[in-house]
Amino acid sequence: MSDHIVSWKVYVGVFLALVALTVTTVVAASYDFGPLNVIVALGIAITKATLVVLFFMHARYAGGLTRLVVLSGVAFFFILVFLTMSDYVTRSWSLTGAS
Amino acid sequence: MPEASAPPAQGPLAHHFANLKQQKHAAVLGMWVFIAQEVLFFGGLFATYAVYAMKYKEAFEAGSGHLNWKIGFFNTLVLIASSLTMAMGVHSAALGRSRRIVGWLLATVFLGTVFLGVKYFEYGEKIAPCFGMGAGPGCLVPGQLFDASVLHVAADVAPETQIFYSLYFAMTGLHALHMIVGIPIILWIAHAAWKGRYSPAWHTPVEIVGLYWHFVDIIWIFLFPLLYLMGRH
Amino acid sequence: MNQGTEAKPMTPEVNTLPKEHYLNAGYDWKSWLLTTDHKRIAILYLISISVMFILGGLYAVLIRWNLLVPDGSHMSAETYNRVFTAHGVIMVFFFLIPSIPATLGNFLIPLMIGARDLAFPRINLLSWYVYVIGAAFTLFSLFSGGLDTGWTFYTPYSTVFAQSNVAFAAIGIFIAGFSSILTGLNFIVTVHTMRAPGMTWFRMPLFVWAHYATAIIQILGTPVVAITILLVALERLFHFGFFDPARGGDPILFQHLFWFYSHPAVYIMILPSMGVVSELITCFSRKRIFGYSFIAMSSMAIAVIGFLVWAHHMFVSGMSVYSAMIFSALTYLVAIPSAIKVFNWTATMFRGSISWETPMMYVFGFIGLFLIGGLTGLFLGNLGTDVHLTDTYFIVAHFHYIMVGGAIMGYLGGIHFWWPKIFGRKYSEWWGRISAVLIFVGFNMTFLPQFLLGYLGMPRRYHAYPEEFQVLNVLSSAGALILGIGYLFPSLYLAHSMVKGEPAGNNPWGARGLEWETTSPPPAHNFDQTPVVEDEAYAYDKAPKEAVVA
Amino acid sequence: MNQAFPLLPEQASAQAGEVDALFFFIVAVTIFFTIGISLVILFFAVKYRRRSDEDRPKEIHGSLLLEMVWTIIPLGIVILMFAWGSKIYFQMNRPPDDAMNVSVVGKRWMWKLQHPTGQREINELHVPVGRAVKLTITSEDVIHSFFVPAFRLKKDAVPGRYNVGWFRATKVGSYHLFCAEYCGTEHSKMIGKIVVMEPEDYQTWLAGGPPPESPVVQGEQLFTELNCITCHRPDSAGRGPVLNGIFGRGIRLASGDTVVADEAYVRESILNPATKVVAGYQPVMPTYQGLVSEEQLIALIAYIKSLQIPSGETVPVPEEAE
Repeated sequence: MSDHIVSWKVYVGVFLALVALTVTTVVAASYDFGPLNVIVALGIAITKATLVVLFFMHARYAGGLTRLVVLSGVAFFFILVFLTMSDYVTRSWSLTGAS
Repeated sequence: MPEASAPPAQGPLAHHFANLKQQKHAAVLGMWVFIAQEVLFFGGLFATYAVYAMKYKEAFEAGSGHLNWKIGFFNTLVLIASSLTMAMGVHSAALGRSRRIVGWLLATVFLGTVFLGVKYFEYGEKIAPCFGMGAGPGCLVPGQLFDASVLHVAADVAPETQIFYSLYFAMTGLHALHMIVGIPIILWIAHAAWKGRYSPAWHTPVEIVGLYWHFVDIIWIFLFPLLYLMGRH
Repeated sequence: MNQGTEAKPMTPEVNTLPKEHYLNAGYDWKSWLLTTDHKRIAILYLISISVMFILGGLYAVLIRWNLLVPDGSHMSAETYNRVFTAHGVIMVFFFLIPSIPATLGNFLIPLMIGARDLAFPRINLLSWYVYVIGAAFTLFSLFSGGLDTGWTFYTPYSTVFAQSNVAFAAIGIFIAGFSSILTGLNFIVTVHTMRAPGMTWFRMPLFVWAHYATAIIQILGTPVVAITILLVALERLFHFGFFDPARGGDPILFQHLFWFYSHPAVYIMILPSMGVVSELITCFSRKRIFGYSFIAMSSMAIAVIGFLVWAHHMFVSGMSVYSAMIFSALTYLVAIPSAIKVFNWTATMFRGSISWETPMMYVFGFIGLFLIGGLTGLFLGNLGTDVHLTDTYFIVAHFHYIMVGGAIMGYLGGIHFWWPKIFGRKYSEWWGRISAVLIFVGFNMTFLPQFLLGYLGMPRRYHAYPEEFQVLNVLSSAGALILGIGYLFPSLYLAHSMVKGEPAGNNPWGARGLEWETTSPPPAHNFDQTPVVEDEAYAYDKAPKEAVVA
Repeated sequence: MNQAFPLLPEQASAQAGEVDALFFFIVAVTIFFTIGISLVILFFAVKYRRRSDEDRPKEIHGSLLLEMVWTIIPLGIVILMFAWGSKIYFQMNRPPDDAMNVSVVGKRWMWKLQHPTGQREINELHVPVGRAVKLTITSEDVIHSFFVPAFRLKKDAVPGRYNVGWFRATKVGSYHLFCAEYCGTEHSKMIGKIVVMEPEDYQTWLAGGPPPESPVVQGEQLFTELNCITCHRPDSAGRGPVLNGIFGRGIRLASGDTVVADEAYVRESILNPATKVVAGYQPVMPTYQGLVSEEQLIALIAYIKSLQIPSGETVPVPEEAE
């Protein structure tokens, strides 16, 4: 949607950032942060994905509509995951548990 | 605007659009909406992953630990690089440099093919033992032939590692399928660029195939840590 | 709106068809099968979904015939299971989901917003081919070994135990899903980018709003069921173990993923129907809609909240009690926007000028049946009563009231309303009203007894049943006969109208809206001049009197 | 129940009356709105019918006040319904402590039931009137659903897990038991009956027939036959944790988490022993997946439940966590 022309240097910069983050995630994975492992891995992945969406896919320069479309896709994915998880996480909080 | 009664299609402008700007807006928005759809398409698999990763933590770590993270790491770099070349292709298109578009798109195709080639060997390693070619244990294709002995897990965790490998094949397979669909389309657009069909005013096909390719890259950005790194620590 | 176009000379006594229109723009097979005209694609869809409706209807006849006797001696259990599965799969995936969007929506959205076509005409055609291929796969499965899983494909029955052709049907439904996604994508982009000058968001007909909301569900819901059904096929063919407890899988997870789409899918069926009702009720009350923005926003609210309620299908599955409470509360929230619509429609009629023509008869029918269908939903979103009623005939009756009483009444009302626009000809008003009444009576007779059956405890999908349920079942089957005859009439008099009907003129109902400002049938390019919109939707108070000639 | 044309289902459990009260409340709301709105529409349709083609009604655009009214009133009604329904649902999912435990296994196409005293029944369940009965429901193959309309009771039988339901029969008689979740060819034949008897009749019924082995006794035999006894010894010398008195208590796991040793945990520990290993023990136990049937599992669980700490002894129960 954008006719916004970005300097090629921006792309190379984003690429280098992505490489650096990939290395970070590999290094981070060799340490055990306990339950934080997943959060660290996903946090880095989300950062990388955001960089790709904003710069490579030009969402940064696009209108609000594009952002709305992207966000609704992501929001409905979270609805799917969170509401499904609401069952799995609370299942063991059984009312009948120990008797 | 109101005067035109179905103007004859001229150049890239389709008959039902008033002008190129409208056509471009529609095409790019269409691709974004398609990507939103794709998010939910892969989303079903990611949700499945989330449920089982929580339920079968140990099996998932064992399964993930057995995957070769170096291969995954290499492929991640290849795919990120292909995203860069794609972005540069779109950049060249916006500047109207047709020959450069072709060059960048071919580089993207090359990197995509490298990725798929690596994937081919990675799959082969897991599939070969199922058919007696690699001989011996280690068939990691889910199903009756699945054999978890190479994973060194307790006997009762073994069936659960099968879920991990089911997800591994479903997710990476679907991702690879998206690349296999994307590569011919990129070649087709490179061909059109070679013929000089694109200009700074109209290069939307390059732009939307770029969006698609970047999206495929994003999926991998999530697959890499979830599949390859969960069992490393 | 544009009064200049309205004032075109229109002979009051004898209408004639325009010399050139989209129907006579070409007669060879290519001009149909390779067309990119949204109006012709709508006709292609109309034909294919009508075939599916007849097929699904025949299966319904077999079901009601079998249930006449308690011992189920009319057919074997294997056959019966295949019959009700075929009925469900065909009606849900190949009739109801495409019904209004792919026919009326496809035909009318560009006309209503003053565009020459949808944004992606070729993708529109592609969606029809995808639909046909998906249907071919599914029909092949139904006729070669059949399918006996029920339309819900519950695991592990479908993945491990079923002795029928599950994989083929699953692939067919997977493919057909993309037809729905492509249609939705086209609508969203069209509404955003193709509106005529002056057609602001809040001047759009509510029919377009309803389809916009529907498209959101199609785009964000369908892919999830597509991937889920694909996993079922993978599990069936290659023994992946996603949902098989013997391999560590969880069958309840399948239900979550399945209903994430399949509950909102009900709104794919009912929202367009509500859009139709908003158009019809204004035209036949000759009034603006009461509370335009509330109706428009309630469509959007239904589309979004509709995604948050799916697990009310699973209250007895052993899911978490706490999670069940969340879903029950959210389910009750989605009742509110539906209620808002009904109240606003009723208020629209207040002090109107109401005529009782065939499409309006369907509107009366729709509101009555949708009220019952919607309100009986309160029993099923309720944690206390759902336990007893779920998986009984109460459910069957409830969703038929929504999907047949709601969606199909709206569909038929819409077809009757826009028929003169689509084919340029009138149909017999007398037969139209008779059939509408027959359908309404037959429908209630078929499905009201089923509420009682369900409350008494008759489970659904039973091939044979205890004797005390027979009286109600016979009553229901008798109603189905009347309903079937009711559906037969329109197919006859509409077919007659297509050939011999009197030309209708551009605007036989005196309706407002851009689609009535072009000829009937419209020209291939829709409008001679791109219309410019100056009024709000349904500006019946501004209609020039002379244009309103019946 | 053998009435030719019943209009209301029988109420034969403590729960039935409560469900029906809510049911009829919603029926009243449904009828009120259906009839009310339909009458208004018919009234409008007649009163404001088009008298001449020249009719041009005055425009009314809407009313914020009305919109608020018909948003808030329905909202209030549905909140009431939600709260009422949730209360009943909680009761349905919370069996009383004194309930007698009946195990239910669904199998295509029959119901296999077992009494706490060991009697087995197929497609029939005899219960005493007035006594709470807790059902532990599972399935051997596909999903079934245990449905007794007269008790307003329904619970899915899901393979691989235990679901719990309960009822307290209030009326002597014989009631339908249906399978409500479609399970294949003979789904409609997977029906049986619940026979509710006077307590003394129930005792007589129990006494009839061959003297059964209680699940505890069967479980004890299995415990020996499967060599569980070699590792799980009543003293702390075994390689596995001591099981005496373990049931119903919080257990600390090797992973640091805590679980309650309920039916689901014991079942999981038999089938997937390495998943949740008790802290301080090695994951050496082999899986019994495929070696024990659902009914044998139930017997084993019953036996483990019955194991009490011998009086006067303090057995080193695996680190207790509650």
